[in-house]
Amino acid sequence: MNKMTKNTTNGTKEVASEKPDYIKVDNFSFYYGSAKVLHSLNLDIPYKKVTAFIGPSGCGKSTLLRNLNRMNDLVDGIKHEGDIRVDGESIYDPFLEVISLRKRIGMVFQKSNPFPKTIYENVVYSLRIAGRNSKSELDTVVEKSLRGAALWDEVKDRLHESALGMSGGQMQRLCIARAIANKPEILLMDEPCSALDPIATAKVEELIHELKTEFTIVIVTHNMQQAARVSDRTAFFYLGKLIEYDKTEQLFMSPKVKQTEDYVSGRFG
Amino acid sequence: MNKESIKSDRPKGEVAVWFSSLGLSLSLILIIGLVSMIFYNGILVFWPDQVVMLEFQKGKGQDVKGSNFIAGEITKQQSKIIKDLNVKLDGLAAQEWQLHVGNKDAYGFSYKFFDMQHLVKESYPQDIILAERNEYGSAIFFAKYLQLKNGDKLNKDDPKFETTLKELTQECKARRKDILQIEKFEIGKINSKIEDIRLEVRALQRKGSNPEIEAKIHSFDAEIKFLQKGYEDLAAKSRVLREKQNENTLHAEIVTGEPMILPVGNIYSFYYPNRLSTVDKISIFTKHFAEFFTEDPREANTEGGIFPAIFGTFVMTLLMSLAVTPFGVVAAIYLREYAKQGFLVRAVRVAVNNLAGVPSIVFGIFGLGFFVYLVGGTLDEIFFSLSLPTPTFGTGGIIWAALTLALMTVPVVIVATEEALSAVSRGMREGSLACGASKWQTIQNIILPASAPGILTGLILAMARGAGEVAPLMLVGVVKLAPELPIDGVAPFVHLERKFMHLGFHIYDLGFQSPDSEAAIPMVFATTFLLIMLVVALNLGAIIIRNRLRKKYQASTF
Amino acid sequence: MKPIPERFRVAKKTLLFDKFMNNFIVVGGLGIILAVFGIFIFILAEIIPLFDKAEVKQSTVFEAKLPANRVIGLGVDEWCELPVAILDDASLLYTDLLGTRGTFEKKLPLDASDKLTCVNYVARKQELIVGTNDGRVAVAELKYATNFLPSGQRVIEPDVQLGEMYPVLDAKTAVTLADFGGKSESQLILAVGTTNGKQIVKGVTLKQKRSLFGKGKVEVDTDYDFSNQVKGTVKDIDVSIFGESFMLTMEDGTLQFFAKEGETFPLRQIIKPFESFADKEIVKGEYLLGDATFVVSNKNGDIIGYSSYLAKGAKNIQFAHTKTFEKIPGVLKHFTSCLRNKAFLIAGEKYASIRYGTTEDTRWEKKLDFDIQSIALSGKYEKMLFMDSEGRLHKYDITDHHPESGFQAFFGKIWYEGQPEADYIWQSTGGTDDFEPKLSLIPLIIGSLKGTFYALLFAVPISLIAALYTSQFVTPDVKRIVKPTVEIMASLPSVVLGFLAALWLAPIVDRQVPSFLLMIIVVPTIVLFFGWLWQQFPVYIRVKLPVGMEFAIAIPLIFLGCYLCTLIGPEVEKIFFVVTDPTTGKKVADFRLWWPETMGIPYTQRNALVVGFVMGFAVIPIIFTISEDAMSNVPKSLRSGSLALGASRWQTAINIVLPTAAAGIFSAVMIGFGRAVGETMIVVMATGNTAVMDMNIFSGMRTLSANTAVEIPEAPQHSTLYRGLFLGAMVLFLITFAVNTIAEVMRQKLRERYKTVE
Amino acid sequence: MERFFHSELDNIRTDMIRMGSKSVDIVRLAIRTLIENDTSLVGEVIKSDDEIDELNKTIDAEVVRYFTLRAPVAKDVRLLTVAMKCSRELERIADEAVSIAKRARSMTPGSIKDYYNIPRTAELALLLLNDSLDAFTQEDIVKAHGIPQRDKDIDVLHRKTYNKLSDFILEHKKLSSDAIHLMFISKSIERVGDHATNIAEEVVYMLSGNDIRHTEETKHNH
Repeated sequence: MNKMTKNTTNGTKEVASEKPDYIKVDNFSFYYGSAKVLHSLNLDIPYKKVTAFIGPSGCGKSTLLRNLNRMNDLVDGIKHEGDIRVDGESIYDPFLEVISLRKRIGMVFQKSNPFPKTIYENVVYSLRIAGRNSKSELDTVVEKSLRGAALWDEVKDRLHESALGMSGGQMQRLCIARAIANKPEILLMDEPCSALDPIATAKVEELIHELKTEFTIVIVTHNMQQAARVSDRTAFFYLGKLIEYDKTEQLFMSPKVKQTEDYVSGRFG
Repeated sequence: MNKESIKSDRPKGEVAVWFSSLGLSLSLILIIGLVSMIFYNGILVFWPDQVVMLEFQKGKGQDVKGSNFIAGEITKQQSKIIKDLNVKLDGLAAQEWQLHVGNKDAYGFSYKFFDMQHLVKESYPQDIILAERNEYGSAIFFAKYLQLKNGDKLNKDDPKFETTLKELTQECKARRKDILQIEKFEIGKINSKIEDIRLEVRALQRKGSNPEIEAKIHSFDAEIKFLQKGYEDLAAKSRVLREKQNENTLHAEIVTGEPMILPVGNIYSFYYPNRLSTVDKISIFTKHFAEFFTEDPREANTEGGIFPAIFGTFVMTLLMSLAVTPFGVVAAIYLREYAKQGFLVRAVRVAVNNLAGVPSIVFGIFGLGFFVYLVGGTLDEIFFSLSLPTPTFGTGGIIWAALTLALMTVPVVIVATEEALSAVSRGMREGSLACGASKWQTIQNIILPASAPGILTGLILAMARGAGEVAPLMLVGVVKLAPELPIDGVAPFVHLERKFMHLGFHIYDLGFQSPDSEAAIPMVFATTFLLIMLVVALNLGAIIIRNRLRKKYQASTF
Repeated sequence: MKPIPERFRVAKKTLLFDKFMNNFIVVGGLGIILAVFGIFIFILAEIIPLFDKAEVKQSTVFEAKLPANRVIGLGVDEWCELPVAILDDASLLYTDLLGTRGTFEKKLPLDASDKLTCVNYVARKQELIVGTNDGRVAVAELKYATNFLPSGQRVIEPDVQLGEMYPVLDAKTAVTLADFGGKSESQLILAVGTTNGKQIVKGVTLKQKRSLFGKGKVEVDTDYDFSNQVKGTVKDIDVSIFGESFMLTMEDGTLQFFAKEGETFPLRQIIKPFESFADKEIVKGEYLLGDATFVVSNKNGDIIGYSSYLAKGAKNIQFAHTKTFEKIPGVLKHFTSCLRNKAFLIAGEKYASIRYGTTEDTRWEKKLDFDIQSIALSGKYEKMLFMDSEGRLHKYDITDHHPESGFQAFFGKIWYEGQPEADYIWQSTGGTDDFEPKLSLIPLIIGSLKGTFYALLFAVPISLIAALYTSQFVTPDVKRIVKPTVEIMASLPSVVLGFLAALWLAPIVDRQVPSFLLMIIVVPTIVLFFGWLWQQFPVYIRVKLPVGMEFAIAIPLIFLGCYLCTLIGPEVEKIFFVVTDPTTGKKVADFRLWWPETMGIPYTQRNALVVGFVMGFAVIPIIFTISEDAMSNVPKSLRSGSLALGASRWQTAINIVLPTAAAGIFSAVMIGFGRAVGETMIVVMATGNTAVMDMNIFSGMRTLSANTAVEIPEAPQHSTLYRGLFLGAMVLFLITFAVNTIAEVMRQKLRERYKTVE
Repeated sequence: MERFFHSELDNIRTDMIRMGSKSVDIVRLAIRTLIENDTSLVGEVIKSDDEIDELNKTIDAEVVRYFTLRAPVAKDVRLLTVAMKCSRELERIADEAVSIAKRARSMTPGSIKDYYNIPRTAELALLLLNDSLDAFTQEDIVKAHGIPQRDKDIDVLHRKTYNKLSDFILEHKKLSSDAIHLMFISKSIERVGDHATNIAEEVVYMLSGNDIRHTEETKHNH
């Protein structure tokens, strides 16, 4: 691990973000059919920081995350109010192509979902569908992404084998490599470690820690320790409402709201 | 412990378990027995049997044409069912044998049961010959001499007799091919040209009558005359060839003592059934087998091969698959990926599922009414009005058969495809979308490849069902004897409007419509054997793919 | 807006293609699904016309200025272009409805000396029978000749041929009523006159002599005097079209039926049609096409029909009241039967109606706004003509493609002509033009259900116990082989099974019916006995048989049982099934003869037993697979729970697994039912395809599906039969669809149930 | 596997070492104030004490933060608890040093020539403290184990000094207040030894997980 990151990690010496409101969730409400699942959320997510969403199941944290790249568009009967802006542009802009938005905002899912293709093809998928087929470009991207996902050394000799033969942690990191292949600006992670063993989890967390030098990362997690470990900001959701949003340290050491305190100290429910 | 409790130690209902095992055993016996029976009988058809000669007591009701001798291949040996209370028989006397006696022209039948009660002698003469003929099925006889066209006689004991006969039959075989070439293809070509001109003339006539048109019509006269001349030339040529076929004759005697004169051109092949070694038998068996696959049927389908039926089945199934795959897949993609999942889609899904259980005959009658009469009739009116009232598409044809079966099997493909699509995990879809793929790119690059084996399974099952189905085909274009194949060398090469032959219908037709059903049975068994092999192979393929698939899915989930 | 970096841009091509594919799939998918359900719509569209009534439109009114009060009858040509009005002096007034010929007269070439006392026009036969005052009768055929002008235009010309005058009554008696019927070999002229206040009924038969040069001369064969046989006063006479019988309508309201027997015409039957009605007088009576049904009406407008039939065991045909038609308002004045089917046109003062004989259906009725003086129905059943009191001709177009159909025709019990009783009968085609199609679908439905019943009778027990055994007692290794093997059964084409059933199994079963019946009892008994015996062995022997391998032992046991049965069968037959062979008179042991003799129902070689067995064979794998799945999917926890409480594996299977999987088993049986009901080839091949209404296991049947396959090639497009077969297909469609839907719903319920248990 | 936040533990350790060396310095400075009678050093001592207090707070905060965010276990927990406790000990040592320096400043210069065993005690105590901190830094469990025994020597010397100073007070009543100062200084030095011993015991705990406090082996004989 290089020394540079070591120094920046010290939470107490946090470097202020260039853009503290890079992603701006502005009075955002969301409905599944008639059920309101998000209630007027306001939230600023800083640039090149890790922001964690925590909260009990069904609190809306995943819903919010999946709204950031409009993954929820797939679901029937959805409706939203308010706005979400990324770098000042609304993601609901009717002139904005959602595909373009998703290219800009990569996503990693709870369950690793490598395609039943080779490792190589998995990584270059987003380039292929964009019609970028130059071999040399793809090769570069593969190496870069896999290195970025700390997977290069493990798989460089079997790039053309099926991705389904990898271990769970490797698969998840492959998914991360796939997500960063097109160099998105934002990386969404929906409980990326919930299906992984501790070692794999640790590896992914390390990766997140490194990736934040390049990407703005939003992570949903059930694991509070994880949120505490990897994030700079933490937002606590409960029943579709944002209860508290603060610097991670602040939120964990001395939360301002009792619900948060109860939740982080395990006295919840 | 007392005795009671020991007794009750035995688990309750074990006898019932034995009883329930009956169902499985019976099912297994039925399926395995049936398949092996068909296999045995189907293979046996090609095996050259010995020819037995039987002598009966005279005047006991076994005489054929006044003779108490008969010869033939034994096809069945069974004990008689004696209904009369006073008769008791045993041993050979209690049996009756069915013989394939051949010589249908002489006897009037080719299969007959003989009561063995009055048997005097059973023998296997070495000299007896079995010849497969062009007409009247095979002949079983003792040769006497060969009358050659130069007037020479070749006695049966002459060492050159067998080889000469063989050479001559070979010669005739080649000539037969020439005749076929002339009569079927060359004359056919001329006929189709004449037909074209006739249609053109009719088109002109329909325009009305003015001198210009009259002149045009007359201009065709010369052409027609030329063509007719060509026709006559060819006909004369084939007549000469046909005459040549009968130049040499084989003089023989059948077991009843009646003389028989066989033009060599009538003999397909011959052999001495009682002189055959095992190697000979195998070679004859192989020859029969190959003929079965490659030759056209003869003698109202009871002899020869079933090539047109194999080919028809193949082409029909292929066309059906071509139609059913895109339709089924598109419908399934719509249902699974596009339609709003709600009560309606659920209902549609149930309905589609149930459609797979709707009897095939319903699809058949629909195909007849819709495809043949409505669509075909309309096509005829628009494009082929000249040849009306002779229908072109407005009658059963391979395209309508394929489409009807496609409609019938489309639920199978839809259900299988939907299942395969739904087996592709949501994560895979989202993963692709999150990479910035469009919906179609996701379907094309991720979902379809992942569900391809499932779709393939469905398609194979559909093909198996389509290949084995007969009832709807009977309404929409299958025939017992199609003069022309649906694909041939005459432009436009693929003739979708043509009627065709089909293995399944061949079975039905041979078994039920042929004038001599006993003579047809061997052929039916052979055809059945082939059809079953085809269908079972397809199904096994589907099962294997399905199992592979299951394993693969299991491996990828953790 | 900030420019989007290159790598985030989406190619226009991608977007366009995506949009295209999305639309394509939505449109295509919807289209395909709609098309698939279009089958239903199409079939429905084909059958709806069956239930249409006749559509009648007035086309023209022609000022023919006919002498209405002198017209005794109206005749028409096939196309209703040149109707003829027959006047009371036998002169014919033709009216050209299309051309320019207007009304012109044509006289019969009669001698001037002939004084006509009777002019009778019989539309049904297109014959004009005239009688003279000196007791002679002549027959004129009012035919039409169709010529084509060079331009291709059709011109109808009258073609009237007057036959010879035959003396029927004596020379002093004037003919008051006369009729004629028959063809070359047997022809009958019947005439009625009055001498000295006594009514005389006489007839002559004519015979066409054969000669070497075609048809010979027609000569009088025999004279008959019926005067003494006739009871009462004759009001009207109708000689049947074949000349072999005639019907007298009497003043006293009876019908008297005479029919030829050898050389005589004895009185066969006196019918009192309106005996139980308020008015007993017959005002009109006439035959329908085919002359097997005689329709009469009384003053109250009641209309009933009598049909002839041959009672069982009787030698002579007789008439019975078979039809009752809807009453008309007022008195029936005019009656004309159709020349094409059993329809007839009736008219009162202003009221006119078309009825259909077979189904008693009123195809059309209307109160017209003129007085009807005469009526005619064109030969093609396309036009009809009314003459009003002003001598005008009113022409109507009839559109009635399927007069013989209707709900009653397909599902009702109908007393058809020639049948001894009302019945459900399917007989779509006959040898003659006047054949009455019998289109009841009921025997076909019964046939379908019969086949299905026997198939399920065989398949359900076997497949269910096989499924129970496979799912509960067999080891997974064995199951992996056994299950696909049984599933392969499902893929055997039905044509193969049909062929085996008909040409292989049926003869075998036929030879040894008792043996096969015995197997049903003997085989299970042997297996059960062995099972019981096995239980008596000590444990250390019993454990030698691996669990779930009972079926392997049962296989030889089954063979043993079958072999035993073939040995015992003939002996059993000799003891129990002995009858006298009717052909030889000897006592023989033959079940095939015994069954019809004892039970009174027929035995055929290709019977429900064989079909049931083979169709069962086709159904077994379906029921097996689905019910096996249902039983295997019973949550493990339930089974383990039961086993842990000390229940044996059988008790667990019966008490836990079966009830839990009941819905799945039910659905399996339903799907099996659906398959069997629609099975075509097996039935076509392995049954005699005779439509029957019984459940006799030793006779064949005709099912809806087989019927469709067999008859549709013979059915002209859009004919009643064609549409009737579509109706049959629709019934089949609905049955299977309903059954499958029930099954599917049950299956889904089961799935939910398992979910809650887990 | 080394995690990115493990470096935060190193920070704490470094802070501890820094604090330790500062404590050694402050004690030495205080003793020098006494021995060299250089009251000018008192100010320096007090300033150093403030720094040590600050370090104490920092370490506490860091430890708490680490506990909250990093969910430490095992060795890390021991390090953190030990760091927290030891920083407290060091802070006390610094307090003792301040007390020594202040008492030295209050004494009349030259009134009592003989400081008896105090220099020696101070030397031993400083040595002890140094070794304890070395044991922490070098993770030397053997060294740490030896320290409680050595503390007993300091105690003995202190008692001797104490007795002598008692006698001295009886003899020189005028100088009694200076003598009492000396007595307290000696006591403070002895306390430094005790704190150093405590640190050593914590180091043993940190390295081995065994708590050797209040066992026969380490029982202080007072």
